[in-house]
Amino acid sequence: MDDLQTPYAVKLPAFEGPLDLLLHLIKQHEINIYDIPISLITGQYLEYLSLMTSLNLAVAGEFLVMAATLIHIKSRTLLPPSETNDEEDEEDPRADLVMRLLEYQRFKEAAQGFESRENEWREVFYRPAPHGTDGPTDEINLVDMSLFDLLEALRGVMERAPTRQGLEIVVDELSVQDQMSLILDRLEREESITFTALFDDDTTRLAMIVTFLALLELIRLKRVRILQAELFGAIRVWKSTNLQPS
Amino acid sequence: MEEHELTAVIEALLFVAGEPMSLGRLAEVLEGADTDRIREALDTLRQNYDAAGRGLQIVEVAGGHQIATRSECAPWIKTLEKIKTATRLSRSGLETLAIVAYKQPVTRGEIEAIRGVDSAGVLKTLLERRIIRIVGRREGLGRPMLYGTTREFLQYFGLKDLSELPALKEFKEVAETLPENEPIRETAGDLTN
Amino acid sequence: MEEHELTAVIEALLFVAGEPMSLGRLAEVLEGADTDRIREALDTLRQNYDAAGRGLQIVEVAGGHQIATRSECAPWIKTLEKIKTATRLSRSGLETLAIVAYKQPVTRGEIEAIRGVDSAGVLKTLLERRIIRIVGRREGLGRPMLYGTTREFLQYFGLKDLSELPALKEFKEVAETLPENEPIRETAGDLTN
Repeated sequence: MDDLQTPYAVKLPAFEGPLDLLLHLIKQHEINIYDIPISLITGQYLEYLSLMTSLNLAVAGEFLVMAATLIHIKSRTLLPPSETNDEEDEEDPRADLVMRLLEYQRFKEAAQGFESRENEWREVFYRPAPHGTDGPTDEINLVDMSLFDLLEALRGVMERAPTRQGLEIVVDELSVQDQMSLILDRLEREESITFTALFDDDTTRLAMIVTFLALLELIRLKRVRILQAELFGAIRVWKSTNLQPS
Repeated sequence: MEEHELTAVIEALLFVAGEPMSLGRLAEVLEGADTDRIREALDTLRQNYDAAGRGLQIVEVAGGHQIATRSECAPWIKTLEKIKTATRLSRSGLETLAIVAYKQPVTRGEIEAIRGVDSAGVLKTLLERRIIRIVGRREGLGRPMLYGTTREFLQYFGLKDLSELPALKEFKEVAETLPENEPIRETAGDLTN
Repeated sequence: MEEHELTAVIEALLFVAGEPMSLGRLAEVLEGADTDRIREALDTLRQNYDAAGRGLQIVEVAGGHQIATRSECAPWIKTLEKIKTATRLSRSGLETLAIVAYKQPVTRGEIEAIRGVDSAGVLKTLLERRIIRIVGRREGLGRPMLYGTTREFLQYFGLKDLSELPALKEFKEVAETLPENEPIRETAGDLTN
C-alpha cells in the first residue's frame, strides 16, 4: 500500500546554490571543469530546475539567473568566430563561469575540512559550560565584544521599550527662542528674577550670550521689563503683564 | 570498562558537572556500572589528585564528589577573578553602552527612560572601565551630566571614529527581523555632528 | 615559587578560568613570574595530563591553554542532561564561515559573489553564535561592513590561531589551462543532447 501511495521516490539532493548544483553536475558527468561542454551542462541544469518546479519547490532567483547565464554562454559558443577580432583577444565565453566554479569549489572543500574539525572538537568539553553552546551568555569579555553585540543590545533594549516615544535626542543647540520661553516660564513661577539669577544655569560663555539675547528680545517685544529700584541696586526682571495689568 | 578507563570517565564527568556528583548519579550516567567499582575508581582518582604539585583535589561535599582547587592556590585565583571581572561587561552594561554610543551625548535620565531601570551603577562601571566619559552638562533644569564614549571605546571595536558605527537600519540588512517602525532614526553619523 | 608549586597554581588557574589562558595572562596573575618558567610548568602539567587513565587534557586553543575533557569520554558526558552540545553548523554556515575565515576581513557582497546566493541569514546566525563578528567597514562606496572570525571560532574548531588554518587549495588560472588550440565552440549537433 505504501508503494502505491508513493509510486516513485525522487531523491533530490539539496544544493547550496546554482554553483553547487553545477559542481554536482560536473562531477556526476566526470567533466573536466576547465573544458565544460556547455550545451550538455545547460541541458542538465535546466532539467534539474524543471524537476524542482514539478515538485513544487521554490526555485530561488539565483538559480534562474544562472540558467540565463548558461544560455547566454551557449549562444555565444554558437556564434561564428568573429573575423574582425584578433584570435588572441577572443575570450572563452566560459572563462568567467569556470573561475567562479573553481573559486566556489575551494571554499566548499574548505568547509568540508571545517566540518571534520567540528566533529572532532564537538567531543571535547570545557568547564563550566561546554564551548559553542547557543544563546548569549550573561557576561561578555571586553576583548570579545563586537559591534554586533552592541547592536544586538541596542535592538533588545529598544524592543523592550516600544511604547516610550519621544526618545529622540534633543540636539544640544542653544536657541534664543528656547531661552526666551525658559525665562517666561520662570516668570510664571516667580514674580521677578534678578538679572544675575538669569544666568545661573549657563555654563558656557555662549549660553550666557544666548540668555542675554533672549532677554533683549523679550524687552523689545515688551514681554518683560527690567527695573533697577536704586542706583547700583539689583536689576530685576518682571513680566510685563505684572506691571501693566489689563 | 577497564579500571583506568572508568577513572578517566569519572574524572571527565566530575570536571564538566560543576556540582557534586553522588555515587548514585555516577552509576546512573555510567549505565549501571557497579557502585563498588565506581568507589574504587574514585579512590584511585583521589590519590592521583593528592600527589605533589597538584592544584586540584577531589572533595566530598553535599553528598557527592567534586573537583575543587586547593586552598594554597586561593590568592592567585582571587587575582585572576579580579582581572576577569575588570575585563567583563554584564548584559546591562552592554545595553547601557549601546544607548550611550548611539544617543550620545545622553543624560542618565534619558538612558533610564529607555531602559526602564535605574542605571547609576552600570554607568559608574562603564566610567571606571573608561569606555564612557562625562562630556559635559545639558543646559536647562538640573543641568544633568551628559555621557559619551571614549577613545578606548573606539579601540575596542576597531573603529576610527563614531561615524563608523553601523546604524540600526544597516544592521537591518543583516538581521531582517527588525520591526518596521524602528524608533531610532538617526545614524551614528548624525550624532557626531 | 618552587616548580611544583608553580605547576599546581597554574593547574588551579586553568581550572577556574573557564576560557583559554594565554602565557601573558598567566604571567599577569602570577605577578611577573618568568614566562619561560611558566612555559616549562605548563609542559610538565601537560605531560602529567597525558598519563594513562586521565579523562582530561590540556589543549592549546585560541591563543591560550585550557583544560578540556578527552574525546573518548564524550559519550558519557553527553548523558549529563545539563550538558548541551552545540548545534552543528549547517552546510551553508560552514561554507560562509570558510569564506569569512580565509578572506577576512570580507564584506557580505564578496561572500555572496563567491557563494552565488544571498547570505544575510547565514551571516546573522554566525554572528549570533559569536563565531564571526563585524570588524569594521570597508572604505569606499557604501562603506559595507566587514566580517571576521572570533576567538569562539578558534575554540570551536580547536585552532591555536588563524595561521593554523590549512592552506586553501590554489587553482590554476583558467587562461593557463584552457586547451590552447582546440576549438572552443561546439557543433550544433551537441545541442541536441
